[in-house]
Amino acid sequence: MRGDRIGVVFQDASAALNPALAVGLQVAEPLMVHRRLSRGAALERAIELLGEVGVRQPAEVARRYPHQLSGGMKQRALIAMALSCEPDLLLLDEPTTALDVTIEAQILDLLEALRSRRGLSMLFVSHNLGIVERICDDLAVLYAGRIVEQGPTEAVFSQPRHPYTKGLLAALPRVDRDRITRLAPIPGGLPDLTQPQEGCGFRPRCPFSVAACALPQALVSGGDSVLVRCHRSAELSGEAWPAERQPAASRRREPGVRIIEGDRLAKGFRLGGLLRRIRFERGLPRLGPAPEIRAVDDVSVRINRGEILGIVGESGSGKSTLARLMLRLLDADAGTLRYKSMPVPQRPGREFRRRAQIVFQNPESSLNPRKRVGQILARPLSLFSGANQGDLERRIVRLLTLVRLSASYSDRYPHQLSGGEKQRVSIARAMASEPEVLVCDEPVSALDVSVQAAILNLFADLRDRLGVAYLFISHDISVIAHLADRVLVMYGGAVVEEGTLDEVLHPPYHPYTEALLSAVPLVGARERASQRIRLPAEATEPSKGCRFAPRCPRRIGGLCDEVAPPVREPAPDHRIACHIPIADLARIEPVLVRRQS
Amino acid sequence: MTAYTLQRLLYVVVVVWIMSVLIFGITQLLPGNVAYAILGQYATNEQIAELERLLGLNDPWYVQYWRWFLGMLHGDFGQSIVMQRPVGPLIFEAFGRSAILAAIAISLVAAIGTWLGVHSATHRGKLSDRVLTLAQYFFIAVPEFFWAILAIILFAVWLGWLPATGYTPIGQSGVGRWVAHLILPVATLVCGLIAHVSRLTRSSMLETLRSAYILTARAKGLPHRLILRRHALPNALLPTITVLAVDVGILIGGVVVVETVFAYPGLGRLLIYAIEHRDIPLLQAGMMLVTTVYALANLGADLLYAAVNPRIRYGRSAG
Amino acid sequence: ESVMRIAVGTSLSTLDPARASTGEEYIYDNLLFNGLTRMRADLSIEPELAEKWEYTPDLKSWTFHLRHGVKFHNGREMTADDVIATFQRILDPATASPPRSNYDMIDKMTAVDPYTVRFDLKYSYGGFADIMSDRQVKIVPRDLVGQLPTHPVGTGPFMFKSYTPGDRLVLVRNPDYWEKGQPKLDGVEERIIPEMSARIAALQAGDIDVIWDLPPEQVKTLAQNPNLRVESVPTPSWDAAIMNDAIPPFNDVRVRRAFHLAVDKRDVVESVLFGQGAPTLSPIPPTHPFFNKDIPFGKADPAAARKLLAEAGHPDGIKVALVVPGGRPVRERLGVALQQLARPAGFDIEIKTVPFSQYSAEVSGKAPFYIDGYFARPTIDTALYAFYHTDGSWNIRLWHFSDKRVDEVLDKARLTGDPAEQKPLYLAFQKYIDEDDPSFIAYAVNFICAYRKNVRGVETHPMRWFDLRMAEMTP
Amino acid sequence: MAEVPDSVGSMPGTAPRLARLPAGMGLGGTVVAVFVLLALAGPWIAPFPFDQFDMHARFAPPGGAHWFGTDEFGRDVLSRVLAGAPYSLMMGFGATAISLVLGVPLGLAAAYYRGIMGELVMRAVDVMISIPPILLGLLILAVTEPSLWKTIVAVGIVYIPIMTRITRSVALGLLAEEFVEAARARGESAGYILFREILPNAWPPIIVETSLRVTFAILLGSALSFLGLGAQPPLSEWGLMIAGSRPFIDQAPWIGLAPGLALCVLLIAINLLGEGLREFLDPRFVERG
Ligand SMILES: Nc1ncnc2c1ncn2[C@@H]1O[C@H](COP(=O)(O)OP(=O)(O)OP(=O)(O)O)[C@@H](O)[C@H]1O
Ligand SMILES: Nc1ncnc2c1ncn2[C@@H]1O[C@H](COP(=O)(O)OP(=O)(O)OP(=O)(O)O)[C@@H](O)[C@H]1O
Ligand SMILES: [Mg+2]
Ligand SMILES: [Mg+2]
Repeated sequence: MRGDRIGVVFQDASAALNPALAVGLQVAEPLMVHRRLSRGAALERAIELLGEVGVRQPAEVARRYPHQLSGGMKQRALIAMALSCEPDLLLLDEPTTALDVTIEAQILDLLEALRSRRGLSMLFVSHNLGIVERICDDLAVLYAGRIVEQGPTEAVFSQPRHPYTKGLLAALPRVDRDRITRLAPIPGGLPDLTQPQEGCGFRPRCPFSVAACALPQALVSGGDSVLVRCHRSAELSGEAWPAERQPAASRRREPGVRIIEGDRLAKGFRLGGLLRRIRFERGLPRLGPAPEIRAVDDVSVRINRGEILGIVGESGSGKSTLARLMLRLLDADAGTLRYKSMPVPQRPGREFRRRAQIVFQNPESSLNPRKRVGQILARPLSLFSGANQGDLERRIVRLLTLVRLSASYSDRYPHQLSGGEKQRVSIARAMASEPEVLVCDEPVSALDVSVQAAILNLFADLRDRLGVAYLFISHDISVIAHLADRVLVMYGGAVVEEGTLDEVLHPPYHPYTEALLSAVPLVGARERASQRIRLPAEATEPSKGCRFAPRCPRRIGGLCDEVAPPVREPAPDHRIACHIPIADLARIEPVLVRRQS
Repeated sequence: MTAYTLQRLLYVVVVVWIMSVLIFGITQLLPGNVAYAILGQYATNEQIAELERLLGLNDPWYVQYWRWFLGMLHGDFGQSIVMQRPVGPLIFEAFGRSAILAAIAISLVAAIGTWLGVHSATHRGKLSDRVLTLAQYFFIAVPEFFWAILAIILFAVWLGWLPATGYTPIGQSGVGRWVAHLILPVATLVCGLIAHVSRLTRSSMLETLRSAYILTARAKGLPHRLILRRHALPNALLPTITVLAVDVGILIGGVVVVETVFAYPGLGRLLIYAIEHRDIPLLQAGMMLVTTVYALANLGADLLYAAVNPRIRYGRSAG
Repeated sequence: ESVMRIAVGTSLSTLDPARASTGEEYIYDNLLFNGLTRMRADLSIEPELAEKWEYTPDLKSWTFHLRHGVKFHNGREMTADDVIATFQRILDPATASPPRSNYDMIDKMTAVDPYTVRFDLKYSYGGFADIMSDRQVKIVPRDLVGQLPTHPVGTGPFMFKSYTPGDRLVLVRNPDYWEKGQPKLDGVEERIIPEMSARIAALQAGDIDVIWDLPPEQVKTLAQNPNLRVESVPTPSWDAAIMNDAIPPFNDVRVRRAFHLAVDKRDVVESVLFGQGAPTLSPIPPTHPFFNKDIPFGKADPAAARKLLAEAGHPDGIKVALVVPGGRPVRERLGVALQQLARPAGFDIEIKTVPFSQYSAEVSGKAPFYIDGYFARPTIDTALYAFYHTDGSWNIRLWHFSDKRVDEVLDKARLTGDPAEQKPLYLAFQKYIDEDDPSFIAYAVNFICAYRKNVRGVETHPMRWFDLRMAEMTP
Repeated sequence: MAEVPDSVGSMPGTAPRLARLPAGMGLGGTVVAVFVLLALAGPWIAPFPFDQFDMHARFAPPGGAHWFGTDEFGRDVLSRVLAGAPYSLMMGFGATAISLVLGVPLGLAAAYYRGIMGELVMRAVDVMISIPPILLGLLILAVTEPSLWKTIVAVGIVYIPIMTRITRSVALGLLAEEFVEAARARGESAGYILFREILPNAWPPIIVETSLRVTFAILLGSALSFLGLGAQPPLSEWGLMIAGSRPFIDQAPWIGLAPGLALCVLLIAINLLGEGLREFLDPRFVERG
């Protein structure tokens, strides 16, 4: 039955494909085993299948090896493999988590098409509520190994019945709603699954819990064909998840005080060493030019005190490189960096190192696993302010309090912390030197929604209370929309659009911004489907003109390929680099439909 | 692939060249005066000085290096100081015999070692795995000279099945005797190596079996044997290939003990002779040969690696 | 095909007899070449390439008459010119022939006719015909000297076929050998088997026929094997703990005497040689008629030794380093045994092993205290003069000993060829040596070979080579 | 070494690590510990001085006063094996320590300075690795007269390149981690980053390699002794004892068998310990179904 009637698509396509075998063979294998096709016939069918899942030049791709395919192609190949024996059921375990938003959107389209064309059933596992809302008919919410709520997606989303579901939705930053200042995180963490659980597993974290929650809970009907595992679901039906009690600090804004400024920064990466540059022409070795990637090309960044500058862009667009350039963690090829109007030298001094800090994406790798939290925090403290022992301990506690961790965490090792806690520690570490600029490189993308909410709140607090300025990188538009004052949209190492949050989220915008916004699966944006914009797979030939031209759905002709686009300013400090006149861009229908919450 | 091969080949050339500098340097460090070694303990100082001048030993080291290096390029490896015969034939004959031993041994190690490793991995925790593990530890732990002597006493003296020592060329007294002479040295050599390789294969196989693509292959409903053969093995063998390449180098020049006990006239013993007798030209040429073979074995491993693992052709840096 | 396979331990470094310096090379020399004279197993001299010889009464001019019709392996006849060329090579320092100094006395060589050579000596020398039998002075073809290292040609009973260093040296029967009907074997192989246990195994398994130089510890076990024959013969070869008499601590004769008192040489022979040898005073072996039987070997007397040491200024004993040749088990054992046996007398000996191959370059004549040994030499004079005469070539390297009385008797003894006259002189020599103890000559060691039973017609030769002209292998 | 967290229960995925200590590791560790103890206590518990001759009891078979028999000089084999233990242990651990002390910093530096300097180091390492260990050892020993400590140093030097290579590959991975970048954002020096941030994390694979190296070092050391370049008599280093016992393998096999067995047991124990350590320290070996 396995592989025959049921197809499986795993989370990480690059790990799920065998690196040593050609893709075509891997797709063909189930056919050879279950359908007893000959190798040739199976390969032919595999090519058809690859075509069917939207792979261009399937015959060519079938001969390639996994490492030669992009993430989206790999995921398609994996789906083709799962489909090969025409199964009745497709199991999908986070099939898009490892992918970029634009690629993710393509895969979701494909799955939808397959469903309607083949009448497939799918079991779709995901933690991305936007995707779930978009693609699923029915939904089951799991908590600590048990289904806590189950029913039609619409019904669950419009009226969550289980407290956990309520919490999840409340913690979600949403573009489609008016900006709320604070998100509502779910406190605490998963229970210890090694202990048998009697009653409701969510009890310790539930704001509505009562004594009876400790009794075993049954899955009961909650109306609208929704099943819910909560004895209080009925009485709580009107009850919303409580907002954080702590009031948002009043925001300190000092507009116009520029804290850090990068001017026309550029960075290219040479690929490979000397040996890799050797090419053979008619058997003779030649030293070719080093192939170079222009990771950041002529980008200017200005951040004011107390301002959050958001940077969005697809994977590989140069966001991280820009972040490192802003901190002089990489040497720029060109451009200048000024901190408080003073140029920052190649080897920055203590003051810059102290006042400009960074928080990374991955909480697992950003803390040294061999050091206790206390040690991790003590280092910047003693390095920059030479605090004595007693002083040090006090200040560590203060830092921990700042990120809402208790003093006892000081003795823990990173592996004893949850992802959110780790991320808080690395924020505390960055805060230890009292920075004025904090660069955050995807600081929340590895976290689940409730932890993410807590961290986002923390960032907002720090900004408001201490006037910290942020360079905030994320590929999640909702997060940016929640937090940022201004947004920079990057494509292919360059800025295609820049402006305030509202300006960027609404027309006129750059066609790439439009595509990005329309690709983001957003909770409560189901009806958007009709206008979804899909970008073709990455271009092979770089364009001499606009970088985005080869993939641009609104390309206006040869001009785009030949001439670098002009930078237009529809409003002061709102810049769009595009050949299309602003007036035309302004006429584009907005992709985000705001609902009143 | 051709470009990749040529690149790697170029790399080998560079490495071999660096080796030549290093080897020349190392051998220059050896104490003992070459002229003294030639003339013996009765030579007068004048004679030694005269010979040093004739041999060009007073030239700066880079001149000497260059002379030596050019000579090697022309196939002239110099004259053995002690044996007073050309180094070239000496080295290459010994190398030929070592190569036979190494080729047989490495084939056996590759075949048996990987087979046992895969077996252990797929039978993890079962009796056969435990027995194999114990045997592997044992064979890694017992020094080979111990085996060698034991094997001679058992098979040559008590049982009389095999010749105790020595070597016969294949043409001279037939294939049978040629094989008979090789059995004991090969057996002694491969015991430890097989144990090592099979442990390595076992652990990399276990790791591969845990990977996501094996899970995918299972989900596809492929039969167990096919999963092992087509999906797991090629990936699991990658670390093994690297280790086998190192073993080739060791087998060519580093099996001194086995060569000594079995009186097998291989390169290792010749090199020991050269070290002991301070026969610098012999030593230099021999070490060049050994390191070149090692570099080539590594090249072979790299190419095999690339053939098995298409990532390598693009993904890996020169280190 | 009767081919005798002789197992030896190390590769031959040179095929040039003039440069030979190891037992493995001597075996080969004696099979491929001839000397003017030949030494028999009883150490007496008989004619070889020289049919007969005569000397002037002053022992200064020696004339050798060569055998007619002796051909080199390439067919050319050996003549007086070859003999002269051979000795010119030996005397040329560039040849680096080890015994060159033994032939220093040659003043002039003349080819009287193609079959007669006359040697004129610088001083009288009675043992000149004897030293013509030595291992390096083999007659080589004057025109083919250049190919000696790779394809040697001689006049001997066997001819060179091939040599693979590390493996074997193959010799084949010389069909035109000048001693008619000899040799009987079709060939001889020297098999190089470095590992002694492998050599023994190979002999037991019948892969080889002879083990040359069997270690003494093996005699007992191998002698019990019905297929084998073990022969152990006394030889004039000796091992010693060599002391440098010129530098501390052994420049003090009391320290040297203390060491002799501390160690009972009979214990040394037993522990080191398993009885396969005999204590001796000097390089004159106990089996030799000149050996001085009147000088007793005393029991170890640690108390007396301590007292002497204290007198010499070492009341708390003395700490010395003893260098021992690595890879020579017997001599290594000698080092360990001396270390242990001399300890009660206050000698704290630290052993340092140096590979034997590095010995001549790094130890011999350099270390103040080390184990070494010397092969038998063709005459008592060559065995003693170089070692004990004040100007002796070995003396000035090894122990820097000088005693007028000794010089006198040694000089006197070489002026006569008559044993009757020599004997009292050498007996006196041993007496003087015993008083001065220039060095610790531990023992004269037996030479032991093991043969498979079917090997016939070989005498185990005290000079550690083989005379295989009459050897046969019965099936 | 891995600290065992004090309060681990609450965190999923950090189940007490001690609980899954591989069984072999305990056994291996115990045996190694026993050997170390015996090596330390040797002089007190040995029934005879290790170098004492007894010409009347040569080649005495095991039993009676001499549990493991006597050798060619009538020396007590048990006492000699005991006296030899420190040398074999020193050979294994001393040589490995040398290769650690020199190889690890070199590997760290080669990973950090990836330019021409790192490249040079790694090419030199390639060359060194391409010389068979025993040849390299002999070559190093040929420069001086042999003694035990020189052999230890030589074996240590032989294994430096391997340590360098392993450290470098581990460090290369770690240098890409974000906590390193965080350190650079603080303006930390190369020394601090390498020794305070990288090294503590690089230990597990290095420790695992170290345990393997100990085995190979002891074997190489005994092979060098076999070739006459190791410990000096009358020391009873096991390799030397085995080598010296060869002539008597017929008449008195126990002379070689006793140190041979001791060596074998020690090496198996070290291997068990090493492989156990690997499973214990290497997160990839955590069971996942
Ligand atoms: N050290 C490097 N060497 C070579 N190329 C690099 C290096 N760092 C980044 N690049 C390349 O530069 C480009 C921009 O990379 P960068 O990491 O800045 O992208 P990003 O926008 O942060 O992507 P992501 O969202 O995946 O983090 C990519 O094509 C990347 O492959
Ligand atoms: N093989 C295993 N051995 C031990 N524990 C496991 C194993 N697989 C999963 N778990 C544990 O079971 C729990 C549920 O795991 P599961 O992988 O189903 O989570 P998930 O909901 O898919 O999470 P994610 O969103 O991170 O993929 C986790 O606590 C996990 O640590
Ligand atoms: Mg999962
Ligand atoms: Mg990034």
